[in-house]
Amino acid sequence: MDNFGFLFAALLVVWIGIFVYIYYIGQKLNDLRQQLSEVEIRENQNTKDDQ
Amino acid sequence: MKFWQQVLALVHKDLVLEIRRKEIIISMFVFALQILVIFNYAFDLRVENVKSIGPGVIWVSIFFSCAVNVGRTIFLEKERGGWEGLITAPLELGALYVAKLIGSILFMLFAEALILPMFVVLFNLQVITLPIITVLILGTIGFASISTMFAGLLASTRAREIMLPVLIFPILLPVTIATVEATANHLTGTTAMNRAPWTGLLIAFDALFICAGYILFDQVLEE
Amino acid sequence: MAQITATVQSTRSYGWVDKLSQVLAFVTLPLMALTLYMTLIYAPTDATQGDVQRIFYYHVPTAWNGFLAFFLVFVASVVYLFKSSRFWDALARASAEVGLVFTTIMIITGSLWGKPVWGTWWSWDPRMTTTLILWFIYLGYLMLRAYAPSKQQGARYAAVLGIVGFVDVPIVYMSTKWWRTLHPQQVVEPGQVSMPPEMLQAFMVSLLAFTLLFIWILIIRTRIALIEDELEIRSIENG
Amino acid sequence: MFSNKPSQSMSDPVPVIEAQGIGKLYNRRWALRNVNIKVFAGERVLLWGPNGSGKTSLLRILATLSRASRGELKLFGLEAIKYKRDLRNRIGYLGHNLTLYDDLTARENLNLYSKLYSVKNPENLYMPLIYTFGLVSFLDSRVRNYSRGMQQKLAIVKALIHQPEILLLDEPSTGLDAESTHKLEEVLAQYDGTIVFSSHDIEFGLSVGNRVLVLSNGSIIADKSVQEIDSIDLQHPTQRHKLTIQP
Repeated sequence: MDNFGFLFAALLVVWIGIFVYIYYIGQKLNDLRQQLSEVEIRENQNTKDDQ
Repeated sequence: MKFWQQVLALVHKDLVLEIRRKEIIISMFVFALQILVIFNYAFDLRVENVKSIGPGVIWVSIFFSCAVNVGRTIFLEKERGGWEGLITAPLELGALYVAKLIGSILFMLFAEALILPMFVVLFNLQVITLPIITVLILGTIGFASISTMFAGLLASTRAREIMLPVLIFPILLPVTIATVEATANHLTGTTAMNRAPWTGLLIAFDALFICAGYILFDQVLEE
Repeated sequence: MAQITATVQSTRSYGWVDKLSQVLAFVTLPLMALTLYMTLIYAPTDATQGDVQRIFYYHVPTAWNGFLAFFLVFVASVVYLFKSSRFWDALARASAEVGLVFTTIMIITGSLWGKPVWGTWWSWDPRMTTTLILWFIYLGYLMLRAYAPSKQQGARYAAVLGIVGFVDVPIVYMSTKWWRTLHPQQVVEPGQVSMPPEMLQAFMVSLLAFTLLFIWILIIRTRIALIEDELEIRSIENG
Repeated sequence: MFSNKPSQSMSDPVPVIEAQGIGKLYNRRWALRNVNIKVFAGERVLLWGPNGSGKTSLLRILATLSRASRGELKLFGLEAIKYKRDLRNRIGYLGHNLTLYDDLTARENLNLYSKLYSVKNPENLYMPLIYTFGLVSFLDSRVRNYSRGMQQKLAIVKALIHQPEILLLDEPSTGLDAESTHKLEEVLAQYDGTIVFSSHDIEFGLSVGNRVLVLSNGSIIADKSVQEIDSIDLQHPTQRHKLTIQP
């Protein structure tokens, strides 16, 4: 039975789908962490300024 | 007691407003009628196939026109009515939901009472029978229970007119299937043995989502 | 300034979550590799369906996790409506998105399996229809959040949809099942009744791998949602 | 940070309104920040401040119409969120949106709301007000045909229909002519509950109010009795040094 093509397509969908999604959320997490630490640094400076 | 007094006052108000504004029922009817005409040409309804396609045509036309129009009983309230006034009133939990539900059911039944005779006339198929009317009423209640809840939810949301059908059609799939199949069963005279318990399914759906709406509507009202 | 730190609880440590997701990553990635080996080489080729039967090792675990995700949306929505805490909302939001990804994969793989076996991409089988409806409901769920006038309102509205949508699932399933008995179709299920032990082992490994993968992704996604909330609150505080 | 001390001496130990640390997010900015207020029975509190200072947001939260993003609100000593349904019976609210149905007559509107508030014999309550505001000959015409000022007066009657203990009025004198404004002052003087209201009309505000809260950018920057304040101050609410009470 020659239906390997369908299996191959399905595997592509599964693996590429999952890896693209993981890559996407990984990037987003790094990006947000970066932003958060920037905000924190800024806030710490502000606190020093206040004192 | 107080609960039903409030519900009655709200339903009465909606009916009076509809009689004076004539905004919802008429557009429901005209919309449904136009879909009937479009379906006739899309599917070439003839004597041979009208019994198998007819039920779907009736229900799709009714559901589409109601999905477009039924949310307006609530949207209009937000736009130029007393939404805030109703929220600041000491309404009992869910009274507003029940009132809007009853209003929507009445509007839909009224529009259906106009559209069914038109269907009989245009397609020469007798659908005004007691079993089909029962299915119609149960289906309408189920449709209204969901659409009222989601119209409340969408009242202050962007793109609410589009979002209402997008949200309610998937949830209403059981109602669509049950009403179409039950109507078809009655038209083709399928023996009771071969029938799935569509009426039971509709009753269960109605009961479940009226309760859900009654409980959850409170969450929807707040800002 | 003191007011900001008191209210935002910024410096809350997520240390143990980081550890857990690291551990999960270390376990999941080799397990995924093992899954690849087990499902493609270790498990024997199915006699009747051929290679395409191997899709089943991926289709069913993604399906299971998709449903698990939507169950979590339901639970988190109920808790959120009672407690209004940001965490449960973030979990619901994350779970809906991850569930949508898994369900999309499941629908596509199911289709790719159906074409050679049933001869059709789509069969309106009750499970497929129910999945498709779920997919629509949770797509609507994410749209509803995007269109809501405020984040708080979006969270509450979405919670209502998360509850109603989930409660609807069994009814959708029943109705499509009864509908199918009236419109008979070919009945070949993706799973086999009697599976050789190698197939069963491959399936169990795959199920475990995908479930751990799901949990790992869900943790990351929930953290993203929480950080997003926090950044938004801070930008408002400071701006 | 700011004084919570009410400017009036009070007999009732439980404040009618007690807000602590109220914050409200609106369109990604704080419409209210850390608002603390205590209002005691019988006080008439004027909320004063420029557009966008948070007056409307505060009134909507006090009316339980919108939920504070942060902080706690107690009305009559009860948690507002928990007991909102019982509390709403005791609150009358008039917002920018008049919540009248324009295709109903004035009488139908009033009767609808009196049923929602379970008021018996509402005519006895609203007819005197209808006479005072000179609306009696329009009672059976649709609100659609009312002028803005008439609608405003009708909405005020509606807010009073269930004899609330707290009256929350957002710009009640909007659209009213001098005579009607004067009538409104009289009506509010006879009302024996607590009033919190906002106004841009300084004469009206100082004649009705006996305590002034000055809002700026979502915060209360001053809390004074009318005697302590002279109207020139209020013309420049941003001049903090004149208004802020030093602790």
